[in-house]
Order: sequence, then C-alpha cells, then structure tokens
Amino acid sequence: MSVAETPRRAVAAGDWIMRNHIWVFLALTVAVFSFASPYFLTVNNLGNLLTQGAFIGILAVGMTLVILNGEIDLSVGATLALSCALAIGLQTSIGTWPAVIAALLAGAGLGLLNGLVVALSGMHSFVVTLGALIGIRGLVFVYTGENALMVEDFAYTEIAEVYLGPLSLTALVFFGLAAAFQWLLTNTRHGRETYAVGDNVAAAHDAGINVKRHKIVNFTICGTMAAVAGILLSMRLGTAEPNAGRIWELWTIIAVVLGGTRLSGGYGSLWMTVGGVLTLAVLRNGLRLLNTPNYVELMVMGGVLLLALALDRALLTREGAR
Amino acid sequence: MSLHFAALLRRHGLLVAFALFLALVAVQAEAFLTPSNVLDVLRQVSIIGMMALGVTFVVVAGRLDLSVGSMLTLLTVIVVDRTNAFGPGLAILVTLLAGLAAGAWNGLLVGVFRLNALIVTLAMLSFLQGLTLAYSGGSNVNVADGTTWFAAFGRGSLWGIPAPVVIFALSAAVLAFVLKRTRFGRAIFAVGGNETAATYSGIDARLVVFAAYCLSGLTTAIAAIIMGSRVMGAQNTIGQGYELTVLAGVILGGTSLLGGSGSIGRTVLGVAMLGFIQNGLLLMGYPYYVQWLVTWGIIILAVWIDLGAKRGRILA
Amino acid sequence: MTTPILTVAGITKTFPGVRALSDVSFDVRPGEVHALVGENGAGKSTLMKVLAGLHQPDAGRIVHHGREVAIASPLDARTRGILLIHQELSLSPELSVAENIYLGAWPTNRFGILRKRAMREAAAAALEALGCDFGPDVRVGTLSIARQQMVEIARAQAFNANLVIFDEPTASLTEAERAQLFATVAQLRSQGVGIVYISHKMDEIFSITDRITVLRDGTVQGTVETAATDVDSITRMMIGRDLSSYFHRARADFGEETLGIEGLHVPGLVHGVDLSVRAGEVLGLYGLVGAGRSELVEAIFGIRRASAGRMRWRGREIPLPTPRQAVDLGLALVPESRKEQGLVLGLGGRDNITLPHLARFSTLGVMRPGAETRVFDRFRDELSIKTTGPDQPVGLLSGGNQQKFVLAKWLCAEPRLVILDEPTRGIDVGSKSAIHELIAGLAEQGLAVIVISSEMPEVLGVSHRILTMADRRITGSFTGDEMTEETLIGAVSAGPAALPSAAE
Amino acid sequence: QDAAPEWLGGALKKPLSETRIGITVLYPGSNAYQAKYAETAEAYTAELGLDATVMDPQGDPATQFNQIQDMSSQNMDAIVVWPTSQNALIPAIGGASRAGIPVITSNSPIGEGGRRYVAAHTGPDDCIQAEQSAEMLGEALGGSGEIVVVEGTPGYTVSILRKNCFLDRLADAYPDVTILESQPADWNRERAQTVMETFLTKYGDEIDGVYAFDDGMGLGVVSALKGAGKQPGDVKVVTCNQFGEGWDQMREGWMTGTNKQSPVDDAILAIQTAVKVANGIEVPETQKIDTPKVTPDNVDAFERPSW
Ligand SMILES: Nc1ncnc2c1ncn2[C@@H]1O[C@H](COP(=O)(O)OP(=O)(O)OP(=O)(O)O)[C@@H](O)[C@H]1O
Ligand SMILES: Nc1ncnc2c1ncn2[C@@H]1O[C@H](COP(=O)(O)OP(=O)(O)OP(=O)(O)O)[C@@H](O)[C@H]1O
Ligand SMILES: [Mg+2]
Ligand SMILES: [Mg+2]
Repeated sequence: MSVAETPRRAVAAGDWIMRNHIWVFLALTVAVFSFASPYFLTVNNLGNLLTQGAFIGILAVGMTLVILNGEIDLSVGATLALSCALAIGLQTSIGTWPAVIAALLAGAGLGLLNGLVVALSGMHSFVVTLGALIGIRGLVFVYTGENALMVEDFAYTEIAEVYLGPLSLTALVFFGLAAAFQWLLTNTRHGRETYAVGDNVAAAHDAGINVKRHKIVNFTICGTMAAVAGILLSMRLGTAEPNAGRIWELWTIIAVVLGGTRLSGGYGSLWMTVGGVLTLAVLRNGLRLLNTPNYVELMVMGGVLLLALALDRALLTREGAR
Repeated sequence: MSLHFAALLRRHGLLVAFALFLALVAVQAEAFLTPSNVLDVLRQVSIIGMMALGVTFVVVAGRLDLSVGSMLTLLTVIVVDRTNAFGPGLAILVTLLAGLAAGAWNGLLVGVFRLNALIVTLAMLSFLQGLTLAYSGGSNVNVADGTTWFAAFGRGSLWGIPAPVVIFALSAAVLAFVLKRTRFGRAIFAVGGNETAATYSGIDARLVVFAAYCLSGLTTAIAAIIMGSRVMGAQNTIGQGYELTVLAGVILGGTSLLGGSGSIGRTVLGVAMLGFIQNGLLLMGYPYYVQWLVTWGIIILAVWIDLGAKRGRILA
Repeated sequence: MTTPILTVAGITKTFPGVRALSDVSFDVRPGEVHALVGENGAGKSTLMKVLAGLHQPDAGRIVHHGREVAIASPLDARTRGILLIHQELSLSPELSVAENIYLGAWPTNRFGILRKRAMREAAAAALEALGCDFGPDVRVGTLSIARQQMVEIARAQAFNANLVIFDEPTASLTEAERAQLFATVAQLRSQGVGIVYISHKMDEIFSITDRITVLRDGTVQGTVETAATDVDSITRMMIGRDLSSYFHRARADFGEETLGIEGLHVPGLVHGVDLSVRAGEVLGLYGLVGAGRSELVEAIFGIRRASAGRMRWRGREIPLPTPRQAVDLGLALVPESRKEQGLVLGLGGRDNITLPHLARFSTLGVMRPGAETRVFDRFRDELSIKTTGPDQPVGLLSGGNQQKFVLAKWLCAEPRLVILDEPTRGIDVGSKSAIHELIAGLAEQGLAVIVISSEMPEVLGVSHRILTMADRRITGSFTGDEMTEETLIGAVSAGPAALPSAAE
Repeated sequence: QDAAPEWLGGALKKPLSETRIGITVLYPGSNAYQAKYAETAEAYTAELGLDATVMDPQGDPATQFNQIQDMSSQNMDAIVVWPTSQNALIPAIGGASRAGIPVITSNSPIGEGGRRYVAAHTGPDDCIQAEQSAEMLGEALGGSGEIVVVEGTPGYTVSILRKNCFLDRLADAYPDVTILESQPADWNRERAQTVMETFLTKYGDEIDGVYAFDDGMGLGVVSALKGAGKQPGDVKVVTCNQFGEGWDQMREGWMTGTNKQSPVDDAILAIQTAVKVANGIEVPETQKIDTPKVTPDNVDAFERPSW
C-alpha cells in the first residue's frame, strides 16, 4: 500500500490547493485590499470584519451540515429573526437567560420541523424551506406585531462586548462553532454519516444508516445555529427587527458554495466554509472601505461569485475523476 | 392500470382540495367568485404567471432561475425609460432584446459552461440589481406621456378581458403547445430527465438549456412590459422577491425541481392557486402575516399531496 | 449433509402491479457457491434484497442458522452475517476505504466518537486477508471499479459474514480482475461461508458454482447440482424452451465501405486508431474493460471531441461529426449503459424511441404523435417488448425490455451503421440470443455493424472480422480462421504490462 | 475651496478637502426620494470639495451597523446616518461616539436610548407628516367615513411611524372615521395597485378614503381607482411625501392631500450640519425641514418635484 501512497505525497500540496482554493482566493483579496486601502489592515477594521462576517458565518456552519447532507435550508434568515425577537421579547416576562434559551429552543424546534417534513415527506428541501422562509417570517410578525422590539436593560448588549484581542465574542463563537462542528464532522459517527448520506444516499441507506435521522439532526442543528446567530444579533443591536436576516439565507448559501462545498452534498468541510465566509466578509468590507457605490458592490459580488464557481469548475475538471 | 388510476385520483385530490378552498373562501367572502374579482386575480397573477412560463421550461430542463425577479426590475425600468426616449414600439423591441440577452447570459454560463444554476442565477440576481441602480441612478422612472398606446398592455382590455390576462393566456397556450408538442419541448424533457441520454441521442443539451434560459428571459421581458404598462412607471424594487414567488408557483403546480417532468398547464394552475389564495385571504381580511403562514402550509401540503401521487412512478 | 446456513420457504413479494416473487424456497449450505439464474426480471435481485433486509417479504419464512428470523434492515442483515454485494456498487466515493468497509456500523466509544484507529486497523487486516493492493485510507472515488468491488468484499471479511451474495459481480471487470474475484470467492468458500452467486454468464456459473437454482417469473423452477447438469438444460429451465443455436453469424455479403477512420486521436483516451467497416459486415471490437473501446466509438459518434483524425463516410471524406450530425448521417450508437446513456427513464417508450429522430417525426418543429405511435407499435410487436403502452415510463420496465427500447430507438430511423457497445451486458441468455439474431439480421439487410463485447464467445460468434484493442490502441485485426480465443487473448494482453491470462 | 462657506458660521479647523464625512442612507435603491437624497449628497459634497462617501445599506440594519463600524474605524470626521432602524443602531452609534466621531442622524431619528450619542438630528418628521395626513384625510371626508390603509414594508421605522402617528391622530381628531382594513404593499406601486383592487372588490363603494404611506403607492391606488371606473375625487387619496407624478395627479384631482418634503433640502441640511459639527461649531440639537401640507387648493404654489 505504500506503493500507492508515495506519489500521492508529491501531489499533496497541489491537491491541498485544489481542495482549499478559497484560502488562496482569500489571501489574494486581502492582499488587494491591503494595497488599495490604508484602513483595511488595521486591527480595528479586521476585528470589525470578523464580527461582521461571523453572523453569516454561524448560519453557514449549520448550512454546511445541511448541504453536506445533500439538502438545503432557505429558512435560516427567518429563523434568525424569530430567535432574535424571542430573545428580546421574552426577557421582560421570563428573564434574560431563560429568554435566550427559549430563543435557542425555538430555532432548534423550527429546524426540527423542517427536518421532519423533509425526511418524512420525501419532498425536496428547497420546497419545504421555501415555504418555511415565508411562514416563519409570518411568525416573526405575529410575535412582534410588526414593531421592532427593544431590550429594557441595555446591559444585555454588553454581554457580547467581550473581546479576546480584536476578536469579539461573536467572532469567537463563530470560530468555536466552526471548529467544534469540524471536529464533529471528522470524528463522530453522525459527522461521517452526514458525508456518507450526502455522497451516496442509496449506499448509505443500504448500509443501514438511518438517513432520515441524520437529516433531521442536521436541520435541527441548522435551526439552532440560526438561533445562535439571532441571539448574538439581538445582543449586538439591542433590538429585534422583524425584518432582520432578509436574504441572508442567500448570502449564507453563497458563502458555503464559495468555500467549495459541493451543493449536491457529500463533499466539503467547515474549514472551507470559514474560508468562504471570510472571503465574503473581506469583499464586502473592502469594497465599503474603497467607497465603491452600492451598484458596483452588487456587480462585483456577482462577478466574484462566478469567478469562484469557474475556478472551482476548472480545478474540478483538472482533478479529473469527479 | 390500477396504479395509474390511483395516481389520477390523488392528482385530482389536489384539484379537489383547491376547489374546496375556493368554495370555503367564497362562502366567507361573497365577492370572491364574482367574475370581476376572478378577472382581477387573473390580471394580478399574469405578471408572475408570465415569468413562471419561462421558468417552467428552465425547471423542466433540470435547472433553476433565481434571477427573474431582478431581471423584471431592470427590464421594467428599461421599457419605461425607453418608452420616454424612443416611443413604445422601439422600447418594447429593446426590452425584448435585453431580456433575451440576460437570459442568454444565464444560458451561456449554465448551459454551455455547465456552471451550477443556483449560483449563476444568484450571481445574476446581484449583478442585475447593481445594473438597475447604475442604469436608473436610483430614481423612479415614469411614463411621461399618459396617453400612449403603451398603456394598453397593462390597462387595456379585449372583449372585456384585461389585456394582461389575454397576453398571459395566449402565451401560456403557445408555450404549452411548444412544451408538449414540439421538438424543442421534447428535447427539454429529455435533457431534464436524463442529460447524458439526450446527448447520446444527438440532442445538444447545451443548446437546449441555453434556449430555455433565453425563453425565460423573454417571458420575463413580456412580464416587464405588462408591469411597466400597468404601473406606467418603474421602481428599483418592483420585482424584488418575485423569483421566489415564481418558483413557488411552478412548484405548487407540481413541476419537479429535479427536472424531466411538469407542464405549462400545471404551472398556470399553480400560479393561479397562489393568486387566489392571496386574494382570498385578503378578502377575508386576514393580516398579511397570517397569509404568509397559510401560504407556508399550503405549499407544503400541496406538494406533499402531489408527491404522493407521483410516488412509485419511476423505480428508484 | 450439513445443515444449511439459510433456508427460505414460501417467500412472496409483490410490487404495485408486479408479483416479483411467489412462493420461493431454497437454501444455502456452508462452504457452497449457490448460483441463482433466470431471465431478466425473474426476481433474482428482489429475492436477494429480501435476504439483505432491503425489502420485506409479503409472506414466507427465513430460517438462519436454524432459527426463524425477520430481517428488518440492511444493518440487521449485516449483523447476522448476511452481506449483499450489489449489482450497482454501493459505496460512498468521498469516504475512505476503511470508512466504506464499516459504513453504517462504525465503531464508536461511549460518546459516539469514532474509534478511527481501531477501524483503520481492522480494515487493513481485512484488506490484507483478501490480498488487496491498496490501503484503508485511500478515498474510494479514486479506485477502479474492481478495487471498489474488493472494498465491498472486504466488508464480508470484516464482518465475518456467513452468507455473501454476489449480484452480477463480473459485469464490469477485466479478465484478470475476474480471476482475482474467483480466487476471493474460493477463499471465502474455504472459510465455510455460504455464497449466492447471480450471473447471466453460463461459463462462470459452470466453473465456480456447486448448485444452481433457477427462477422464472418469480417462481423456483428447481435446484440442481452443477456437476449433474449442463448449459442447455439450465437454459431450458430458465426460458421454458430450447435455444436452438446460440450464436448467429450473418451471411458474409459485403458491399462498399460504409465508414473509414484514420488516425483518430482523443487525448489520453484513444491513440491513433484506424478502422474500416463495410456494408453488410459485422466488425467485432474486442478488448478488456478499460481498453478504450467505448471511448473510440464515442469519438466516432462525436460525443467525445477528437483532437485529430479523418473520417470517410460512404466514400466521401467528411469532418468528424457532432452527435447530431452523426445521427443525421445514419450512424447509431447503442451505448453500454442503458440507464445512464440510453434512456430517459421518466419518459414513455414512444418518446424514447423517437428522441434521436425528432426532425423525422415532426413538421416545422411540431411533433406528429400519430407517426410516433405507429413506430412505437411496430417495434413493440417486432421486438415483443412487454409494456402497457406508449406512455408507460421506461423506468418501470425490466432490464431486458429497456434494452429493447434502446435498440428500437436506434433502428427506427434505418441507420447505415449500427454500433453496439456491450449490447448483451446483464441480459439473460434467451434475450441474448435474440439480440445476436437481430445483429445478424441487420448485417444481412446491408447495414454495417460494429459490436463491442468483453465476452470472447460472443465476439467470436457474431463477427466477420475482429479488431482487438488494448491500452487505447488497436493491437490486431483478425478474420476467418485467425479468429480464435488464443489469438485474441494474445492481442489484448500484448505489450509490457501483459496481464495474466484468465483461467477459462 | 479652503475659504469657509458662509453658512458655516465659524472657522474651518482643516480644509474641506481633508474633511472626511461618511453618509449612510436607508435604501436609495428603493424609492425616488431616497435616490434623490443620495444623489444630492454625492453632488453637494463634491461641490463643497469634501472627501465624502455615500453608502447604501439596502434597508438592512445589520449592514448599516457594519457600515457605521467601518466608518468609525476609518476615523471619519463626521458620520451622517439615515437610520434603517430606530434602536438597532444605538450600539454602533454609541461606539462611534465613544471613538470621538460625531454622528448626525438624518431624516428619521433614532430611539430615545441612543439620542445621547447623537450630535444632532436634522430632517423632516415622519410622525408629523403622518399626523398631517390624518388631518387632511379627516377634513376631506368631513369628519366621517370609511377608509382603507396601504402600508409600506412592515417592520421598518418609517412604516411604523407613518402608521402609528396616523392612527393616533385620526383617533383623536376624527373618531368617526373608521378603518375598514389595512394591508402592506411594501412600498411597491404595483402591489399597492393589487391591494387596492382587492379592497375595491371587497368593499366596493364603501371606501371613502385611502391613506397610502407614500406617493408611489398612492399612485398605485389611483391606478386601481381609475381601473374601477371611479372619477377623480370619488375616493379621497391621501399620502405622505409628494412625488412629481403625484403632483400631476393632484392637479387632475385624483389626490386629495399629501405633503411636500424635499430630499434636496434634507440632504443639504444634514451635510451642512455634519460639516459644522466636524469643525466644532455649535448646532441645535434638532433641526427640522418643513413638510407643508399640499392639497389641490395650494398645489400650484409648489414647484413640481423632480423626484
Ligand atoms: N422497487 C420495485 N418496484 C416495483 N417493481 C419492482 C421493484 N423492484 C423490482 N421490480 C420488478 O420486479 C421484477 C423482478 O425484478 P428483479 O430486479 O428482481 O429481476 P432480476 O431477476 O434481478 O433481473 P436482472 O437479471 O435484469 O437483474 C421485475 O419485473 C421488476 O420490474
Ligand atoms: N482504471 C479504472 N478506474 C476506474 N474505473 C475504470 C477504470 N477502467 C475502466 N473503468 C470504468 O469502466 C468502464 C469502462 O471503461 P472504458 O470505457 O474505458 O473501457 P472500454 O474498453 O470501453 O470497456 P467496456 O466497453 O468493456 O466497458 C468505464 O465506465 C470506466 O469508468
Ligand atoms: Mg438484478
Ligand atoms: Mg466502456
């Protein structure tokens, strides 16, 4: 078997780049913006950038699991808004931490609901969560009565004001969750089976893997992640906007795919997702620093997305087999 | 035999459920099933419906188009602005060409270069939004001359039937024929059902997908003409979120996102269902968020029922 | 006589509209290779899926090691030591070999954390025991089909299986790999494992099995000792009649050259191929799997873009065609994988038949359903295809009937040249002989035919002339008396990387 | 350019060309007023020779939050915020203020809790506008009648103010005006038309008046009225914030009341205030731009809005 492995090591570096091309891309964008704007490479800005990216990042952690599983979740933005509203709205009646826990449970519950419907009905998750995207937003408005909710006690907003160097609590939570779930993906049975299910459902099913359970679990995790992001957002803003997180689901999917995770499932990692999230955050922040008009920003984002996709495709064809 | 019969029954189940819903609303709101309201609803869904026609081709070919919403915005801005500049005739031509071009770009990337449709059209969504802002400078545009014949597409009527409904119905009839009865339609089904097999049969899948996107751009352009004429102006957000409504209509009709199955008739039904649901709930006076919740429920229920009917059609 | 490992009695299984198995009984003893044969759609795979826990029977008993059991799930089957190696491989390409071996039963500690090291070591041991030349950490997607199959077999080793079921395992193996597989089967058998072996290849059945059970239309026709029977009587049990002559070679009556190819080159896939075939001629293309035969014909048909090469078509020099142009010229390619390349499973038979010839069945782009239905009816009768109607999705049909639709699709437009890539793979003997008859008939009508096959007797039986391919090049051309097993084997295994010739 | 402009009322600390001002505007892409505002901001800062940036958070508070943070980290001399949310931005504005960067809110104020971080507020008062609309509608109906309301996208500050202030004022001043129904049309003219068509189907001639949150939606309402065969003035349509086309419709009698609000004045006032604050010149806590009522009686006295 060593015969087979020796030449592999030689191409290992190339292989690594192919599988992690997003980090090369990220390094490139960072270089460009450092050159273009004197404010980009400041500790303060980088700290901000990480915090800003972390919200999409946390959503992307959950989304990655769902996508690896071969599914998709369009409802994360709405779930985020609901958790955000609950975390703030329930504080007066049940206290801060119970409210936070309730918000988490709500996110988990909605994720579970999505997962159950997908797994039990056999419908395409695109359809199920498209419905949920509309409906959960309705729940947000039912709960908030369309007004923005505000915390009574602004001490709540200081919970998230914990810093480790330039890293805010939000950024730390993002990196922590990404690391934790990456570990889960590589080292636990659920993690590996998530890949197996996304890669070849028939094989996974025939091997006795409970496909439905994994999907349900991953949707639940995804909902929970949306809740975590929602709670952190409520701490950041001190307010729950009923429209919070609109079209964030699209940015989240974009970040995940930008990272290189395959939309059809089975291939990808949180490491890639972190790369995708950071690239997205750097691009948005950098373009803002360069004072690009909004329409240029939109066009550049569209262009970059295509570029990343084309790069991915080019590397994929080179890799040959798949 | 019995399998087909059961499927047929369950498929009718969806229609029965829809009819029940119509009856239920009609009891609650007597205005619901009056001819004038029905025509109103049809006119309101004709824009979404028009777009859904093209998107149906894309979805049957096994792809997705999320860019139609922002494409609608841009094209509406173009048709209104150009009407002011060149007059309606040329403006309509320019709009149709622009729609075709936008669709062709999607088709080029997805069909010819075989990039992922979801991402390509998402990128297009973002790009077209930017382009719209760049084009309009952010301001609203209005048709300056209120008496132009351009108004006919959105506001006119033919034998008492609103013009948008006439346009939509005609387009639906033509495209239903194209999808069911022509070579192109057959190729769409083949490519969506099994692209490799289609290629081995001498069908150029790249061209077929390309053409489907072009068609989607074209129907969106027609929708934009109706929209511009109905509003006699355009706003930079006018098509925002339409892509999801369009997709919801297509899916509700039972066209599978996996490609290879579906029909224009079902899309028309799906879009009409969406329109009547919204109109009915509005007539019953439910707040908008209840409408959203009900839409959630109905999408899931309808697709579920439909899926049940199709189950076991193809061996796994 | 030893007690059987497994006995099934009175198994019945119906699918909506089909009774796949009715009252099936048979048994498997330790250390025996038990063949299961039957026509396409006879119910072989279904029976095995019942044993593997993928289907639940409607009625009947399964006795395993003397105890009656209900096999609830694939995992349940595996923990009982029953392992099915699928017709279509059932692996996760992105996962490692070790992970695939233990797929669904990964060892974990109390907290659900994988014991990767333990898994790796156990997998390495299983691979070693089978003599595999790859390690447990390799990503399965990078392995060849044969190696992937070894991964599946390693599962049997790793789980100490007592019953291993092979469902058409040799369909895409080279001769050498096949020999390796047989060695593995022998090894398992010597460990006392019971083996069920499903195949349509009679030579395999007679060389490695101990007993044969014949299924027909979901019922058992009988179980016989292999040593006590012969191919003809088994065939008779399978199809219910005698198979007069096995191969049909067309009359040798050749016309002008239909197709000529010179210097065809597809980077990395086909190197400098010359080829010529005349009207009325059946040209066999023999080689081992992976020799590049499919790629060659795909390049001729325009599915693969050739970087160099010239083409003569009926005496005229023409540019290399696109698939569309190829169809219009009168080329027909019956591809090797009917499900992936041949048919749109969701469409009906009629729509599949006319798919390559839409122009022919339309006026100004509008289809003529009447004309389509007429063609459908004609071929349904000519090829006796079993289908409920023109709109029944072909995905619902059994493999043999699907293959007939693929043939119909290519024959309906009267082509000049028909290329058949492994036309009888996975086809039962009865239908096989029908296809051979068809090939001969085509040539006698004056068509040029190219037949690709990995089955030596088949190529020898139907061809007027045989080209051999190895390592993506043509290595020999044989006619008349030169066409023997020895010359062909010599030609495909020539060169430095000569493979050990298969035990035949 | 280095001479201090007249309106400044003080001395420049540094040349205008070195004065860096960041402006973030609710959602210029969404309507003409905001587009004009953003356009004016670009043009006017260029005219002054300021080093200025105009940003579009697309109505998303979290994005605007990020923008404010980014501008703080660039050490802008002043930041102008047209807030997407009353309260969500307070922490970001607080952060900027702690970093010593003055923040001016423009057009809509932020919530009470954040006022102490804001150096000044300029702009019209959405609440007053909505109250004016309530008054004009009540008056046009002669104190009693039945109305429907076409709302903007629910959940945003402007929508909330234009709803609640209208409702409060109407209940106070014209208790006999009853609201049949209220539905959102998301600031979208076409949707407003759809909603109004449905209202007309449902209530027919019962509807005496309509309140639409902005003129764009008001135009959709008018289209629906025309489609239903109504005559000008049959149904009183009152909106906020007149657009050019609304001005035309008012002259034709379709619109009954609205108010004039100039994005040009709005933007210029905000920028001037920002420059003053950046140069340490005292400014009033709140500076309002006028939003006079516009009715068919006085419409000719106003110039046709160019937005
Ligand atoms: N999941 C299913 N649903 C409906 N019918 C099925 C299903 N699986 C198998 N069948 C039908 O059951 C019959 C037996 O099929 P099976 O796959 O067992 O045949 P087989 O003997 O393995 O044939 P082959 O040699 O072609 O592999 C066929 O008529 C087939 O169409
Ligand atoms: N080394 C290999 N690794 C993985 N897959 C292989 C390898 N060689 C062949 N295959 C697979 O086997 C199939 C046949 O290979 P190929 O088309 O190259 O050979 P061929 O001479 O046309 O053989 P045949 O027509 O008999 O299948 C292909 O689908 C290919 O994926
Ligand atoms: Mg089988
Ligand atoms: Mg091959």
